[in-house]
Amino acid sequence: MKNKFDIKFSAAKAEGKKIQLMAHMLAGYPSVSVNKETAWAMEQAGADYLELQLPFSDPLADGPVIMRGNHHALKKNFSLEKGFRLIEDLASGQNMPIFVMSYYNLPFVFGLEKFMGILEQVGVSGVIIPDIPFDDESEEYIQRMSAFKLHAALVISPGTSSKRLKAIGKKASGFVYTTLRTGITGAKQTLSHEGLTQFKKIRRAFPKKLALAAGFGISRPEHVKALEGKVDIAVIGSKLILLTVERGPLAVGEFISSIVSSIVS
Amino acid sequence: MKNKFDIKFSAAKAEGKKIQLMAHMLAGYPSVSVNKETAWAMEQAGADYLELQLPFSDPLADGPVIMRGNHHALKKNFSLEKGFRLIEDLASGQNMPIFVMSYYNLPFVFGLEKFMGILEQVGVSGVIIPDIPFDDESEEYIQRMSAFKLHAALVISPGTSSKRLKAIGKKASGFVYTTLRTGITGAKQTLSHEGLTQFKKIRRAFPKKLALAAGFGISRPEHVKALEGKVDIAVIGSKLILLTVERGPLAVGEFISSIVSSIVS
Amino acid sequence: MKKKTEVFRRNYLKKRCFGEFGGRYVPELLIQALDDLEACYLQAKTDSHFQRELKSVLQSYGGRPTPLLFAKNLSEELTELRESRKSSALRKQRKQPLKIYIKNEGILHTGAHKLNNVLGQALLCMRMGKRELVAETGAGQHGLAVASVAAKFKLAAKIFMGEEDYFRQYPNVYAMKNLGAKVIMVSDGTRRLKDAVNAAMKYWIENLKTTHYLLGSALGPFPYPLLVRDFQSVIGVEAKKQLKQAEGRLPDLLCACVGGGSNSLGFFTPFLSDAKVAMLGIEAGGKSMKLGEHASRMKEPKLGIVQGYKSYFIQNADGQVQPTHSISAGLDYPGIAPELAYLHQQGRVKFLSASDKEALEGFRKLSEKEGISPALECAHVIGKLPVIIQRYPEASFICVNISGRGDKDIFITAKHLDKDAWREFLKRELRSLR
Amino acid sequence: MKKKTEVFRRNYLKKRCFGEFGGRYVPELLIQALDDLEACYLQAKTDSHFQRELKSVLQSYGGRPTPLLFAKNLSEELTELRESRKSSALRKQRKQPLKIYIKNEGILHTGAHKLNNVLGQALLCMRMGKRELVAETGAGQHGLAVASVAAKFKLAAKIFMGEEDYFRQYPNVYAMKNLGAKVIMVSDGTRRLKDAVNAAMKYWIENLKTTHYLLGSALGPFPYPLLVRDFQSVIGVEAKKQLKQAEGRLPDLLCACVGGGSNSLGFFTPFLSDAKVAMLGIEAGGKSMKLGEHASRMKEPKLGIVQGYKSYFIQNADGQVQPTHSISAGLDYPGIAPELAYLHQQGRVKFLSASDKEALEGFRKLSEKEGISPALECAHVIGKLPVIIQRYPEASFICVNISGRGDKDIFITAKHLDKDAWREFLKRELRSLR
Ligand SMILES: Cc1ncc(COP(=O)(O)O)c(C=O)c1O
Ligand SMILES: Cc1ncc(COP(=O)(O)O)c(C=O)c1O
Repeated sequence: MKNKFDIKFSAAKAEGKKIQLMAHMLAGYPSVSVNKETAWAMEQAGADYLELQLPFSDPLADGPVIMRGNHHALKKNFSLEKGFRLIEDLASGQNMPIFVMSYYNLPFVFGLEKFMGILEQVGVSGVIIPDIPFDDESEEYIQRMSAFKLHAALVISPGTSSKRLKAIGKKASGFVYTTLRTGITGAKQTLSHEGLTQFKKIRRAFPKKLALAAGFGISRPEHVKALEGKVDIAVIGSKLILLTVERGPLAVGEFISSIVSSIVS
Repeated sequence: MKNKFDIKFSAAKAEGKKIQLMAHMLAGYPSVSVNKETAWAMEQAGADYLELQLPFSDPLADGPVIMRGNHHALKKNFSLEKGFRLIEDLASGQNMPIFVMSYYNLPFVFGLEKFMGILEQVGVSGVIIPDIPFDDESEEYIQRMSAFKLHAALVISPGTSSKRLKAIGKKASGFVYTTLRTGITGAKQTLSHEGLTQFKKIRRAFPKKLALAAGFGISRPEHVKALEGKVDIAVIGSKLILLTVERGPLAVGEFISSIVSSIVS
Repeated sequence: MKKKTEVFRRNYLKKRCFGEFGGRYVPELLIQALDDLEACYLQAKTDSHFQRELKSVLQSYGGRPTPLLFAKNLSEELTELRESRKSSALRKQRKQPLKIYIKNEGILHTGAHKLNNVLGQALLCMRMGKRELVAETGAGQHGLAVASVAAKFKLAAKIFMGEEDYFRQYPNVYAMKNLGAKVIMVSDGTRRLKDAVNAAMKYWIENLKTTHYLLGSALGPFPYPLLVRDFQSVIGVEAKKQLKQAEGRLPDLLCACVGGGSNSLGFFTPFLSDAKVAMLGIEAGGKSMKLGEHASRMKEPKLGIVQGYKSYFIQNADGQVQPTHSISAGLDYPGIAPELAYLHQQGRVKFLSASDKEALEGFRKLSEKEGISPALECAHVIGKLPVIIQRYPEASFICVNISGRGDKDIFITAKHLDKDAWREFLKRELRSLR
Repeated sequence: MKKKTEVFRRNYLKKRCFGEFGGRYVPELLIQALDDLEACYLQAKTDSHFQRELKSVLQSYGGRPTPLLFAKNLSEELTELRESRKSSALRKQRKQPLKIYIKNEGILHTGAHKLNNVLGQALLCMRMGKRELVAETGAGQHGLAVASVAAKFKLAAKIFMGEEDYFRQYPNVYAMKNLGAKVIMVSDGTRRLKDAVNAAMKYWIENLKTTHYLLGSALGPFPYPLLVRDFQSVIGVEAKKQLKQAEGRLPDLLCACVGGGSNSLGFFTPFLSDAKVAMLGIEAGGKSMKLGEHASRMKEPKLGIVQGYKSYFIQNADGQVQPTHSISAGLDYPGIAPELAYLHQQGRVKFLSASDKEALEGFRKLSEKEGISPALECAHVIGKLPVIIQRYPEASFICVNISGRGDKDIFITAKHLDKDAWREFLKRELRSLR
């Protein structure tokens, strides 16, 4: 069985899609039922991939919006068990390839093998674990994931050195996620200049076929537009969480639609 | 002019009076007019001498009753000037020889010569300044006082060594005041055993003719009775202050009368 | 399948760990900064100029060396206690007098061992050409040290503090503000130290180029556990010399309280190779052993990876970090120094916990017996001594690290030990403010 | 007549005084006790065993030596200030950089220099075979030191404290109680330090055989001014050595705050014979120079004889001691060390006063510039430095004695510097006590 992400990504490329969208969602926030409605709205609006974050008590890379969402979900007794059930539901109920994002402690405590086994079984495409940085030894981690047919998406940032980028490019699987700022998650009015000028360096360091995703701070159609031709996938996070909580799943759909149409036009 | 104290003391001795009384009073407490009434009552009741204390902000040797009296008088703006006027009034308005008791700072700041000159002029018999301890050099002080025809009554205590007593005996003028306790002023239910057993030692150290007064803690006729034959003068302090303030000058008179009659009987 | 995981575990992060503990589990974007810090530290470590400068500020600013004191009265009381417990047969044997010494870090400027690490890291910060310090604080002792040193070295300082701590430790907030530091209240999560760490790290992530994150205990991602331990080791180095001088030999047992683990590691490290010296860490037992009512990570150690390092954490079955409780704000952190986890695994350092009640008792005991009021953190050790001497019947020469002085805890201890008078005092102060 | 009085003055108390100041103007019944103390002290002074023991407790219990620190930032700021005041002609000359050092007694156990004297006298107490200490305290720093040392040496301790001070310095009362001391509130007179001295002396008078009166400053009847000064001289002895080492020469100017006079005398004494070292004492200028609103005895010095010694006192024309005011409870005593009065008369030590406002400014300044929060007492000196450097244009190397740390003053400084937040904090604490 080929990974769903690979299939969809090559198809979109083949179609000549200028940029694809990965929509972020926080499990259990504000509730599982809203999660499901939101996923539906995202897909309808044209999102390509779903990044589903499992809440953790200490989400080190997350800004206020997502961090508070994490805490809220945990306070409402969101558990790993409920998380797995949600993933399963979403994996079967819609067609966007799913990346599960979480912090390392959750799979680590649950048991890495067991954890990844479950994800593989329900058809998840990969995992994003921001607190496993790239290291000589993380090769092992990437290999383990591929044994599970899961992509281990690595995260880089504008500060990552060319030397390191090269090494990462060699090992990376699925896509590499570059943050648009040296910072934490959070919607911003404008994208960081630092972030937008880095892609040449990154592309040069990476093998051509490796997919490149970018996120952190995307909150407007223009932001996505600015990334066109520079990266393959735009990841929208805090903005969607805010929309979900403040204005509901339909607003999320509308927002994604507006992006999709701006891309097409 | 002979010192009034000397005249009265030798007369009483000649009369065969077993023990004489020195009554203590605090100038300006509770008021000058009460002071005057009290002095009158004391004399009527048979007190022999008046110890008039001038209030000071920091009366080191005084227990709570007299200390608070000092502070009260000062709060009511009792001044040195008023003190001199009161001394003058008392010296002319009644016949008990007067000893002015105060702490050294008052004459020191006022000017020792000026201060003692005034006392001499109005006919005071002597001074008691408890914070001039006996010292090789206090000889000078005693001489100065005698130049003013003022007795400089020295104060000793049960702890004073025999050697020191001998030295003090040689220099003393008027009378020596022994405290009945190693402590501060204040009426007590019983006299200290330590105080009552010291007199032999003291008498032995002193020349025969030197008058001996004792005080600190005397609050009952029996106390005075117990001192009969041991000392020449019993000094009653805090008890009289308490009576004055709580029950008025007449009660002071009654109390002194009761002592006088207990002595006579 | 099991085996594969183990290989993975063993290999991942081959270096930068103590056995399986430690590591640097952080977002990629922190790696460069951690590398820079590590390189800077490793250089500084062998740079005699740096070491001289550090020694000089530890002395002239900090007040080092701190004294070692024979706790004569405490020793006598505990000797009697131990005697009274002996069976009558044993009691006839020679009486073995206990000797308890205290190493008094409470003498240090700002009142706790925290300063040792802060001075070291502040020098590193300047060596890296950075002019801003960011730090977390719980009780406020670390923050106070950071604020003070920042003032002295003309560095900007941002101190993150959980909302709970901000209000209950307001006197330290006030002191930090006076020193010119900016104190930022953190209202997320448990609103305690752990969340202050999260917030400080995030601020750092956003300002890597100009700021140094001055972590306050021997934890977090590498190289923090290493350098904090090293900077704190001055405690043990001094104590070792002083103890030898005092008794002509090394002690049988060292005891220290364990929050993050910096004072204990600093105290223990120079003795690690002395096999005959036993070591005991005391954790906060809080009100009970129920989850949420204590901060003892070693009672039932649960391995985890949180805030950048692998160690034992107080967490639920899902791996979610759980709230803790301790009467002392310096011991209620849910994680523990990876090196201590390792030393525990190796059996080199043992652990016990002392309850809030024992801590208060320890506070009173040292005050009354030796005229030294300890910080509530190390008061846990004193309060536990009656049990400790029973657990270590062979130990007759013991040294306790007093990590800080007790002044800072007045609002907590007075509440317990002198409630009515304290209430009246506060009322009077309030009236005087109107 | 004038001449006779002078002869009297000169002769009375030929010994036991500094020029005309000092003496022992006490009731006869104290003489024996003072003689005993004097004899004991003079013996101890030359007894190497005593001196060794004192040195040992100063180190192991007290934390001596205390550090000397170059106050670099403060020096720079004051150098600039001095430059900016120069006429433009002069400004062209070479810039003379100011070097300000601080001797930090705030590092000492219990937070102030008071401990030096307390340790010395406590040893004397035991040497005399006495087992009870009685002491007065104002701010509570002396009482805290006495309570601590009493605990350590297993002596009973009774601490007298004016009602005003008892309530405004309640945190120290609480600390003393914790240490096992008995704190007795004095509700007479001004209900302040002076009255606590009276009460303590009276308690002593009533219990001479068993108690030692541990006077807290270099005043009172002989031999107190002598022995307190001597015990405090360790400050100056250390500072002299440290200053020489730091700059290769002696400083131009020494500055210290003056309450009773013990920290200043302890600091100055070892430099007295160094004619080139100028010395400056800073008194509490309070709110204004109106009687009752300050505690400056040297502005218009009035000779008096109070509490057993002859010196300058704040008193009215009748010789009644008058109320004083200072923001710092340690500087509001109406008398001054007789030796300082003498040194002032000789022109060896000069005096200035700093207002409450200047003291608060000094508190902030040292906190912000050097990361050291001084006690409000010595904060007076820091706050006065801008004036001092103007008065001493030739002085380029200055050392300030920081007599204590500022923690103790939090209830006072917070009231002034952080009123609203402090009020909210107190309210919250009160609620938590219900
Ligand atoms: C006085 C004191 N002791 C101990 C600790 C605990 O920290 P650590 O275990 O890192 O020494 C703290 C932390 O704030 C502290 O302030
Ligand atoms: C910190 C501090 N400095 C100074 C003083 C003033 O006393 P002295 O002039 O005797 O040093 C005190 C008195 O309480 C004090 O606590």
